[in-house]
Amino acid sequence: MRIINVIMVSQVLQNPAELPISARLAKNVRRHIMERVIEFILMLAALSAVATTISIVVILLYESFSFFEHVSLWDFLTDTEWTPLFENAHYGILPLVSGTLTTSAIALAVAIPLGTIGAIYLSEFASHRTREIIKPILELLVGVPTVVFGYFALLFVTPLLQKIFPELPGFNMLGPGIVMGIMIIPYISSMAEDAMRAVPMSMREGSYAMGATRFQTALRVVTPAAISGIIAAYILGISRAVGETMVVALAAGQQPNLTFNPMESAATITAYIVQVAMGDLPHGSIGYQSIFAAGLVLMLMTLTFNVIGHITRKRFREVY
Amino acid sequence: MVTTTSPVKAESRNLSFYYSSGHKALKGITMPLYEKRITALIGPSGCGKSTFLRCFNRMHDLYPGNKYDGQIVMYPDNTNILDNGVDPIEVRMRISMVFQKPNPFPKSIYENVAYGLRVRGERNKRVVDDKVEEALKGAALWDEVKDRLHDLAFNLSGGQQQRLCIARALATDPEIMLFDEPTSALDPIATANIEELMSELRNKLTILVVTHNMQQAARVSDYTAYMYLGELIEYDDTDKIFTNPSRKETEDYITGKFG
Amino acid sequence: MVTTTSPVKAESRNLSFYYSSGHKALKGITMPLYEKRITALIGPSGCGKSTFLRCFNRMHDLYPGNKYDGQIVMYPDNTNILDNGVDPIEVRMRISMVFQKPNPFPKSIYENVAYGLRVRGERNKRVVDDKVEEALKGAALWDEVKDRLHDLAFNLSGGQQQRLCIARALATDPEIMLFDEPTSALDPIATANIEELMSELRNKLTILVVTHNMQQAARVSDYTAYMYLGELIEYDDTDKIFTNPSRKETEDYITGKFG
Amino acid sequence: APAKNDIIRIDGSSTVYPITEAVAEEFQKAKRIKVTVGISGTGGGFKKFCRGETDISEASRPILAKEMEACKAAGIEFIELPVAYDALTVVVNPKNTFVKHFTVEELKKLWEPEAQGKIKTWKQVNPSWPDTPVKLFGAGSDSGTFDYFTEAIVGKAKSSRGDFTASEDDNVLVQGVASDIAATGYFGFAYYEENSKRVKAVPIVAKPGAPAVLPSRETVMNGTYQPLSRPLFIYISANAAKSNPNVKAFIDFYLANAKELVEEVKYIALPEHEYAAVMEHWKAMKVGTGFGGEPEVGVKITDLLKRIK
Amino acid sequence: MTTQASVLENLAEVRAMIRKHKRNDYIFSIIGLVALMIGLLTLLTLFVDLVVDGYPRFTLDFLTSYPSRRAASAGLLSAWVGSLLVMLVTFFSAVPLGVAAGIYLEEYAPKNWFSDLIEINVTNLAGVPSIVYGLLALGLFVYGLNLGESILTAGLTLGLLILPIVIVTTRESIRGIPVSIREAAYAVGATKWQVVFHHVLHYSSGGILTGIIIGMARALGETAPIITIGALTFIAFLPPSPVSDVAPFINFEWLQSGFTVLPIQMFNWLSRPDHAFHINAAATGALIIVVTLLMNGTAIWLRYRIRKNIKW
Ligand SMILES: Nc1ncnc2c1ncn2[C@@H]1O[C@H](COP(=O)(O)OP(=O)(O)OP(=O)(O)O)[C@@H](O)[C@H]1O
Ligand SMILES: Nc1ncnc2c1ncn2[C@@H]1O[C@H](COP(=O)(O)OP(=O)(O)OP(=O)(O)O)[C@@H](O)[C@H]1O
Ligand SMILES: [Mg+2]
Ligand SMILES: [Mg+2]
Ligand SMILES: O=P([O-])([O-])[O-]
Repeated sequence: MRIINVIMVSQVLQNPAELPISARLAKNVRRHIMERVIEFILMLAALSAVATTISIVVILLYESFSFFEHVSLWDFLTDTEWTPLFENAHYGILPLVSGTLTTSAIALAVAIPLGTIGAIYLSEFASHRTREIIKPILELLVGVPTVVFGYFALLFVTPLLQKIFPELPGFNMLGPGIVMGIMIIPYISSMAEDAMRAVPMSMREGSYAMGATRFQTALRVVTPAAISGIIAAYILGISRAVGETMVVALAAGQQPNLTFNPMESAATITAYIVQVAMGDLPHGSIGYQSIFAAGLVLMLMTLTFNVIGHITRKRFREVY
Repeated sequence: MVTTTSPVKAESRNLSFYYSSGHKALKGITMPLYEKRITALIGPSGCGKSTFLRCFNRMHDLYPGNKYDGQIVMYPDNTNILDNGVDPIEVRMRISMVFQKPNPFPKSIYENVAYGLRVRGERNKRVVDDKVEEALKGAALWDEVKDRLHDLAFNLSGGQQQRLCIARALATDPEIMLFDEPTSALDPIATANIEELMSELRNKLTILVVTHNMQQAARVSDYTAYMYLGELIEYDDTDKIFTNPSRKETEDYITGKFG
Repeated sequence: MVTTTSPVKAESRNLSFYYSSGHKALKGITMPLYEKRITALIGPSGCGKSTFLRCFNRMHDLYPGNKYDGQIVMYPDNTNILDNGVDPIEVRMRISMVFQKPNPFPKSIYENVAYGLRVRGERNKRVVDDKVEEALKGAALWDEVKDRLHDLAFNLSGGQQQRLCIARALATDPEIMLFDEPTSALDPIATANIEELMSELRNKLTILVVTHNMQQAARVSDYTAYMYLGELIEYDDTDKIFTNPSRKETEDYITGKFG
Repeated sequence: APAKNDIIRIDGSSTVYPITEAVAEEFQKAKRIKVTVGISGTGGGFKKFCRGETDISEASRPILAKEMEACKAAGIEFIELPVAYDALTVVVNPKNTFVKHFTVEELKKLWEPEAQGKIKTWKQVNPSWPDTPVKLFGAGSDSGTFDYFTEAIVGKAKSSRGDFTASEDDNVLVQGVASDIAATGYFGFAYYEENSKRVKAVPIVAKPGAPAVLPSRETVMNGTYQPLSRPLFIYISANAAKSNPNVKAFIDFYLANAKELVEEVKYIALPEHEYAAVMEHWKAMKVGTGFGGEPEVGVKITDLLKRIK
Repeated sequence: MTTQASVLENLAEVRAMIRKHKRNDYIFSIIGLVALMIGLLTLLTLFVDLVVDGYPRFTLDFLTSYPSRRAASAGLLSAWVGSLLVMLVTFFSAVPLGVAAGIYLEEYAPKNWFSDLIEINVTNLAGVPSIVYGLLALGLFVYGLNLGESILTAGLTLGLLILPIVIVTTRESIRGIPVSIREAAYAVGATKWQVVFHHVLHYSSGGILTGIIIGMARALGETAPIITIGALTFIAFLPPSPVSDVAPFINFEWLQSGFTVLPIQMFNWLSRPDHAFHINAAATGALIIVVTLLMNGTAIWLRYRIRKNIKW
């Protein structure tokens, strides 16, 4: 029965006009199957995203699991030294976390004010033309490879800073922090600007009608109204800073150092991973596993920030 | 306008329709479409005219969760086109549709008209050329575009675009053609053109048209159905509906007391 | 309703207005606003009522490319507020506005009302407290909100929000207050409240109100202007306009033959 | 990945890298045989070598017992060839005026594992030095330099404090010391020579009472720069050497041009007669190491070669 | 009763205040412009710095010679060929996958937990730091699948890295196509796949292309994940050619070849003690910037044009 159907169908495809009309209406099995197959293939492609996430999680967890067979979680979280590759091995992630947080904090100290001011300028002050010119240029900045920024931090910014602070060592967190900050200004300003532009015009008109200036309107009405969107921009900015690798690996020094002093050198989680990866750690050694444990911590940190950021942004979108 | 009686081309039988939201937008509608006649659907906004029209080419199948109940039977082959065994794609090849806003593809004029043939796998350039010309002539557009068949369709005026959409629908020799407020986005002159075109098409095929404009219904249609809240209140010869409706509701609507 | 004559508070003189698109939305309007009187603007949608109203606080300056032609003179100081030398901010401090849809700021009730004072640099908490209370009383909202001044303004009902916007506009002692269809987004009870409030405000300041609702114009205003296609067709005492308009167009509009 | 015959795969010491790179470059010009050279550090290189992933491993210290076991387990025999000398150079920032020389004792105090987290100022190392912080830059734990330095100074390979800036990339170390007044560090002589304006080499006192000696061509050759003089090696998979004519051709080329190229890249070449001995050793394809599986300090190459039978 | 005098007095006060407030406006707009310019100036400084340093190496030789121990004769040949080949793999892995996934999510996926799951996944992947992709590559491709430190591994890694970018831009440009166009196509009897292939994909191709270009530019500049899988070698030859003169004319041996790429070569030269190599590094940096900026610029320009041309 089914076979007959298929044959009939292929005839349909060849010569629709010659068939009785009611036969034409019958389900075209071959076409139907083709459509299903295509849908299935497309679904597999979409699943590749899930597969990637799963692979990342599985690999990080798997190697970290072996790592934590040697190292107690308590030591990992409380020890203040990170020297996994040396005689006197310590496995305290805190120095890497402190390096990560400090460089990120410096980056944000640069990017948040400048990014916010830039966003306010773009959304409330700039003319349409200016905006059309500046925004694409900012987008270009996002495209510059980070390794280039890394050398810029090391060979340009730090020497410049040393003119101001002669005590500053060649590897420090300040220089790369600042460069990273400049790198993420465009992210923050463009996302914060989107949030501000989503504030309805009626809100602005209400303020202007009261005799407010642009600055007053921007600061007292638009910014508060867009605040959750702006905060989401900050949070996603943090996540970027935390995950940035080459700039800190090149310019912050590579010594895990439990300090929050920006004038000192330190290693971040990301810097540790590349530094170790540059040598060759045998598969299965504790050093090899340690980069996955560090990667897991990094992943958890950025994931937290990303999730919070997306939730804030979503909530903010629902308001208007 | 109805001169002689004509066979029934299609018929909805106790047709109900539920949107995926659960909203019952059609409530047991039974209504014929006579062959080579124009049937108009009128009624206040939201009464279900478009919903009804779109059942005829199973457009609702595109959105998951929608549900038909009842039948639409096509003649002469007596097929219930809402049947699960019937392929909606085949239905759409027999029953074509023109939309409220002209929606040409961002392709050339030629490719727009040829699209239905391409979908059917027609490769023969001669056949396609002929069909395109025939359809454009049928849509009274040939003279205006014959020298620029490979221009982008977007460059046409609104009225021309709508006629192009009619040509696109015509090119596959449909048995029935559905129009959903085909002139509501057009200016009066373009509207008159389309109305004239519809009258001409009546010689070739069966037409079901939704319109907001009662004058239009009166002008072009042979039969008129008045719907309200998903129900068919009255169906009759157009002349009768507009001069002497049997139902009070219809009269109220026709005379503008309501709607 | 007009009891005694009163001095002119402001006057548009041969005022035309062009949107940046080039569209001429106002065509040479000359019209007075009498002090402590309510003037209503009526006319079909798109006739330029809002455009005219928004000239009075130079709202159009916010969008580049708009152009005024003619004058709006304020008394007693005889300033042409459309003059290039006059800062629009200064104009807005003297003439406040209430919008069609309530648009409170995402701040507390208190801060919404205090906004105008803050913008003026007022820091003294006592002064601000007093003004806020006075304005909320003036807007007949005090009793409803006095226990929750620091709640977010969004938590108020639509009608309360609109009265809050009125309080916000009142707090800075404006000389003229503009209302652009202030009740069109509100239910009948809230509308009645606002209308009553406007009648009370008449004792303190000059009001110009745009309304779609002719009954409202008849109820609240002393003078009514009928506009059509950017022109002022007729301006007169409200009673006269609604009982015995001198122009045929006005009568057609008032009686609903048109619009 | 399966090693392919048409490509000669080399990996290992960053110290030896410049020499091998120079040889590989010239060799490819002469012979059109493909060569890749990686930098994984001596230890990293041996790990790959003993997994059979490379044909030749560069090393700035002799192969360790552990690595020999790994090679043995994988059935890999090797030929050990010294190719140059190096002087591990201890440097400080040029602005540092108080360090005139380091004794081995002082270096040990500064670098031994016990110093970790404790020795933080110069004064703690030598009471006559100021009470200012000291910053350390040294080779990464995968590098032969690290192994050799710890062996020579602390007395046990790989035994070091861990709280210093450790990098396989010597330029990081140069950069670190050059830009930090508080810094001291160590790396190969060539890196010092290239950067002698940015960092200052410190003379080393080998034994109490011995003179302070600066690293240089002469002091290495005459054996006075102790204990930080060391030979540099390449290790060739015996299997590859026998079965792969390309590898054989490459090593022939290497040894024939070693002297010239070593000097060009600012390393210290072996004396003629030592190269001759090495060549002979290679011709004989003698497998095994002249060391007991641990870095040995201050051996003469000719003695070394004789140890392998 | 407002008298003229009181009004005027009041006005004078108000005017003074307004002047003060407007000064703030003015000051802020300058600060705002400066804040935005800082990024731009940085980029400019950086670029000028690289150009000035790298200037002596802006020669054709630089592009046609292999790396060398002599800085002055060292070149980028193996690096740019490596980059090109890696990008080829990246392109062929990320683009079909990403576009297909985007189409599935926009056109096919039912609105349920399953599509939500994929959706959340894609947004999160976009935020995963690139170094984590490096770890994924190390664990999965290098050791898990035993692909080694090859062009294939690097290309696949970068492919996964830019997958979210491709998916997101594909979805965005598909979303811009109005329902009416789809309905028009269905109404003449097109199947779902025909609608997707003839219309959706066709009309969104410009937007998708911008996403692809931006993604590829990102991949070109990525360094960290490639270091993680262990590039950084002296390579003075080219991988086997993908096309050959004997049948079957295409071979895939190059996929397994070792490689170096532009950012890695730059990194390598900068870790040389000899300053002459830093000049090479600067020249490489300038080249990378020019190429990535050109790519990004093209994408932005393309998007601008699409926005301008297509008005549904
Ligand atoms: N996708 C949908 N989901 C749920 N309900 C819908 C949907 N589309 C339409 N409806 C509802 O179904 C009813 C009929 O809608 P329909 O569009 O058929 O009305 P109509 O008569 O064509 O109106 P109009 O003249 O405004 O086009 C309305 O109440 C409408 O709100
Ligand atoms: N921003 C603008 N740019 C160009 N034209 C505009 C703009 N805003 C309004 N117009 C046009 O100006 C004319 C007057 O508009 P206006 O909003 O003043 O009308 P209105 O009488 O207030 O109408 P309604 O009662 O609908 O609010 C209309 O034709 C309108 O289309
Ligand atoms: Mg409809
Ligand atoms: Mg209006
Ligand atoms: O890189 P090394 O020579 O120190 O092993």
